[in-house]
Amino acid sequence: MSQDLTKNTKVSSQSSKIRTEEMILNMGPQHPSTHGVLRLELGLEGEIVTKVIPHIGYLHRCFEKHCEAMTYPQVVPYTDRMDYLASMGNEFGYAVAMEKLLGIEVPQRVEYIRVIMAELQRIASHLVALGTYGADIGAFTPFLFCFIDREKILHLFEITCGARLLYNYIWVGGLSHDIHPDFVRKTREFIKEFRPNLKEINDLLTHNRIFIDRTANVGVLPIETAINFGVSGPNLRGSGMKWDIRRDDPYSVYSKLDFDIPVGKGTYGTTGDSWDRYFVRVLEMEESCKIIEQALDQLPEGDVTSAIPKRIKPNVGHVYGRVENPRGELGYFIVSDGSTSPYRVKVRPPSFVTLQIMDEICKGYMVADVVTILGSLDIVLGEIDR
Amino acid sequence: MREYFGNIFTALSTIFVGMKITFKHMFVPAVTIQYPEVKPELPERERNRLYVNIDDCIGCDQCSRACPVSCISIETTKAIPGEDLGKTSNGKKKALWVTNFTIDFAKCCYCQLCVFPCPTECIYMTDVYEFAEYKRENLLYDFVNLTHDERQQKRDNLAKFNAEKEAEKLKAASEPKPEIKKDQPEEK
Amino acid sequence: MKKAEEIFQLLKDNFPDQNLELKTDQPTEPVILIAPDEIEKISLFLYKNTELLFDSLVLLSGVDEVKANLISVYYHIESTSLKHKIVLKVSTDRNNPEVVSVTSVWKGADWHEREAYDMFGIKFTNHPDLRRILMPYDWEAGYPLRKDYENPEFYQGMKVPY
Amino acid sequence: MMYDFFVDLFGSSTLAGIISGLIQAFLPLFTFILPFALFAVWLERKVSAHMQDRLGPMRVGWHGWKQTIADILKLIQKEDIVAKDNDKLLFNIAPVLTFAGSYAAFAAIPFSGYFIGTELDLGVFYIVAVTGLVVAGILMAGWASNNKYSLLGSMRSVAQIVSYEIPTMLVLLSLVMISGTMSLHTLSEMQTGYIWNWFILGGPGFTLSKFLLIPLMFTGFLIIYISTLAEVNRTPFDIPEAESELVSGYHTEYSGMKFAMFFLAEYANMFAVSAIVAAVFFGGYQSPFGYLGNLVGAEWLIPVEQFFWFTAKGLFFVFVQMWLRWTLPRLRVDQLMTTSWKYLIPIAFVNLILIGLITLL
Repeated sequence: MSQDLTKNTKVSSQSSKIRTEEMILNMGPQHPSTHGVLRLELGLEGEIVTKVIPHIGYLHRCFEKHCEAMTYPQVVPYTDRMDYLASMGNEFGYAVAMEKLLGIEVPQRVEYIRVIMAELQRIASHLVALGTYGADIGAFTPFLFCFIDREKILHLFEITCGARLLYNYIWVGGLSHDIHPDFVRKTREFIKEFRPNLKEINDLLTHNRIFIDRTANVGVLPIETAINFGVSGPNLRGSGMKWDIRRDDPYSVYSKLDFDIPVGKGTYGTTGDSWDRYFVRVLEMEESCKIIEQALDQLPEGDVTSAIPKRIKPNVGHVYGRVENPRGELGYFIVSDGSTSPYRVKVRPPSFVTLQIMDEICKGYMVADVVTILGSLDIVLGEIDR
Repeated sequence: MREYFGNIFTALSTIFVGMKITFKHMFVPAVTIQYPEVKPELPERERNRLYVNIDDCIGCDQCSRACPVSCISIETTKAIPGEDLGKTSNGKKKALWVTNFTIDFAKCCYCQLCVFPCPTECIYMTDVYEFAEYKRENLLYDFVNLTHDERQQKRDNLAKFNAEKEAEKLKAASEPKPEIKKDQPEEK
Repeated sequence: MKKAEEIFQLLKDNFPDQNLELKTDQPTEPVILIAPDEIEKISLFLYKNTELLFDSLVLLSGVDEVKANLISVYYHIESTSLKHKIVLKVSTDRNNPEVVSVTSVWKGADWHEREAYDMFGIKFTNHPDLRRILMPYDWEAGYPLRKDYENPEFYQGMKVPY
Repeated sequence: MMYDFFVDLFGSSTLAGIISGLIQAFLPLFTFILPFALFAVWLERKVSAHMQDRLGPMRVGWHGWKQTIADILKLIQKEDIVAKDNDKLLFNIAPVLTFAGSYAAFAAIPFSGYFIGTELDLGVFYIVAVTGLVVAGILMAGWASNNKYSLLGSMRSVAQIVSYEIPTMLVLLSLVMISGTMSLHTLSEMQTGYIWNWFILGGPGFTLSKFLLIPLMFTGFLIIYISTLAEVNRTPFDIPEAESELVSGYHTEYSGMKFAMFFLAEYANMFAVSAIVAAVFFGGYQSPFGYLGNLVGAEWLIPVEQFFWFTAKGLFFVFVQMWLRWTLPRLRVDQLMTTSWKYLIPIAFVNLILIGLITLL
């Protein structure tokens, strides 16, 4: 590390009399707005950022190594712990990949319940993204308003599978429990309550002039850069790209459901700025509500555990299964050697890919903007470090 | 010029809208509860501390094998012939003394994977969530209702029985061959 | 939208002297095997060719094939405009794994390659900043995702298996 | 009075002078500023809690009113951590200086017609000048901490306070032009009587100029309120201690009682600036509708009522400060400068000129 410091400590030639040095500011691993244990090494000229070097790995829990010692069903609780704000999505991705590898058809009811859960999880995850983004920028109240609504979703999960954060609910070939008898009614009630609450958050934060000033035209991510870096999910859509795995590579029953893919339009600034990325999430929550309502209407009857294999022992081969997680494309690359435990599990964590662009889009902005940009990317360190 | 006053207007009006919302919320009843006095209502499927009904346990070790974090450790001792262990509540015959059944809740990840394979439904999750401890050792729960001496006695019984059998086998080994084959499956 | 066979044929036509191989016996994904030195060239072609336009590297994963004494790298690439995808595979010697970096084609490969280096010790030549990424920078006990990896007793004076 | 008593007691006028001076200096601290700061911290917590559908502190005393007392007791007991590379002298002086700045401002604040620390002819000027001391304290704290976050925070703070003093001064100047005095006591006395005599409603008298002044006075009030918000580092201008960027800015390295001094200074300052706003625009300690004391013929009631009205007005503005804090995000440092130099200062200046023209009428 010390090499980097000396290499980049350059004397600027702007004014010949005053000798200025680049200041290295170490942001994190303990910092209120790095969204976990991320360390950013910032080079500063005054308050202007000249470089950002992210250092990750503080939360490394050897997920991939662990998987090699687990049987296939035992991996599911471990996937929960990657993106801990979207555990349902993680399990869904693993189930999709494994079912592709095993060639299992799962019952329709299972697929619908999975979609409902994944979309509820998407709302919950985006609520945290919105709330923490507000808190990053200094508005603390929307954070708690968001958490009130998230709490209701967590309650829905709790009545279904008994856990609030780490569910172990979506299994390979099925679900651990059928939904609770009250689930459908409570979900409908939640969506009815949620829509006005979302409008309130919009009034309080999204369209607030100070918020717009802080986020519009900050951290503009051009669409070509985003694709070249492999950025996905709301961050890519914020740049104006209509790309959604749910639509472009449909899995489960998403092809039967009708929903829009919101994209950033540069309402208050340039397309692909922080505000666009933020607002795509707001719009996505509304789309998720629409999906949940349709899925609840179409929910078929049936057994949810019938297709769960007694013993999972796939053939030799490898598979890449992916889903649209709240943070983007979550993929599992599973290599099987024909035994009961995976030979290799490699995860494509959306945040891991997204965090790479920090240096690209932070240059020339201020320290406060680094926080804004990092917040708008909505990373979860649990899945970056795995 | 128009933009200048437009900025002032939007700034003030959006601030005013925001203030209206927060003011309204001052009169909304709180959603939080005073926790230790008021407890949250837990749904029926709540997944918290595991409980093992040891009377029903047949010592099949399935939960231990399903556990992804290896927090369940089971030691079983075969019952010697003549001992009657009774039946479980769903009619399975017990053939093993469970001499050790500990769950380390410091390791447990509350995934419920151990609950499903249990043939007698004797391991299940309860809604007890207040069991923090100052020492990790205290989180090691022992579910066996036998005393230390009783466990040792079971082990000794088996060892004695095995020794007797071994002696018998040795005696048999000195005799003609076919009888050994007969003994082997029992030994498993 | 092109099928794997078509993509393979296109590659074959443009790189006649290359030792390319299409494997479709895998249950779900067809794989094109490429030599480790040529991956950058072929990637650039896949990226630039107007019929292919593979503009996005989805995933780069190392796999330790200990039985064959090989270390392989899988590239899952995708075209966001033409919506087709393909898997490339590169196998290299396990004792001295070296692969040409594709960061000049897809910038997103940067951290993926660092991770593969961190976990398998694959040296990506031409990589701008090949350091460890998830493990500590001064981790000296080898590459953890290799099948024969063993934890060290001590790291910086701290006992590792606690 | 106190002086005479001590002269009798000690027989020495010097010693008596020192002791009575000390007592007079510390009396407001223990009778008003400390209790107020404790109350304000509690209020802040409760206001924020209720705005966020929470309960806030509920355990210590009724609705947790003793919570801040417990907190201060805790802070006093805490270890005073001084890092190895801190500039020890500056590090220790900084909190004292910051607190002194906000504390000294209370000397000239007219709590009632009868109770006022020192009746300065330059009251307005004095308060603005003495709160400038806070800047020095903050800069010292940031520099002496030898911490990059603290340094950034304190530099931001200095830039902010210096730029926002200008609109504050311009608005106060316009008031001085109307009233012809800089004494807060005289200013308050001028607004005596009823609500329509307040300067926010054009000041005393019923002339054409009064009605012309009303919109200008509202503008002036908004400007001074916004800029005082910035001067006391409250949201949306809390960038010196922006907790999401700079952890907590200039007081990151402080702990224990020194941190408590910064903390108290912040809340004392909140009241000080609210008091100025109340004194110059909202009739100071004057009741909006006559005095009960006059009505029942109890003269002694009037100072009490005046004190009540003044604190109530001050507290109301403190409440609005909190309300804003829990509603708004914070600005960036360049936007902060834009707000001051491009919006507040030109408008305040035009306002000043217009008020000057009207007073010529």
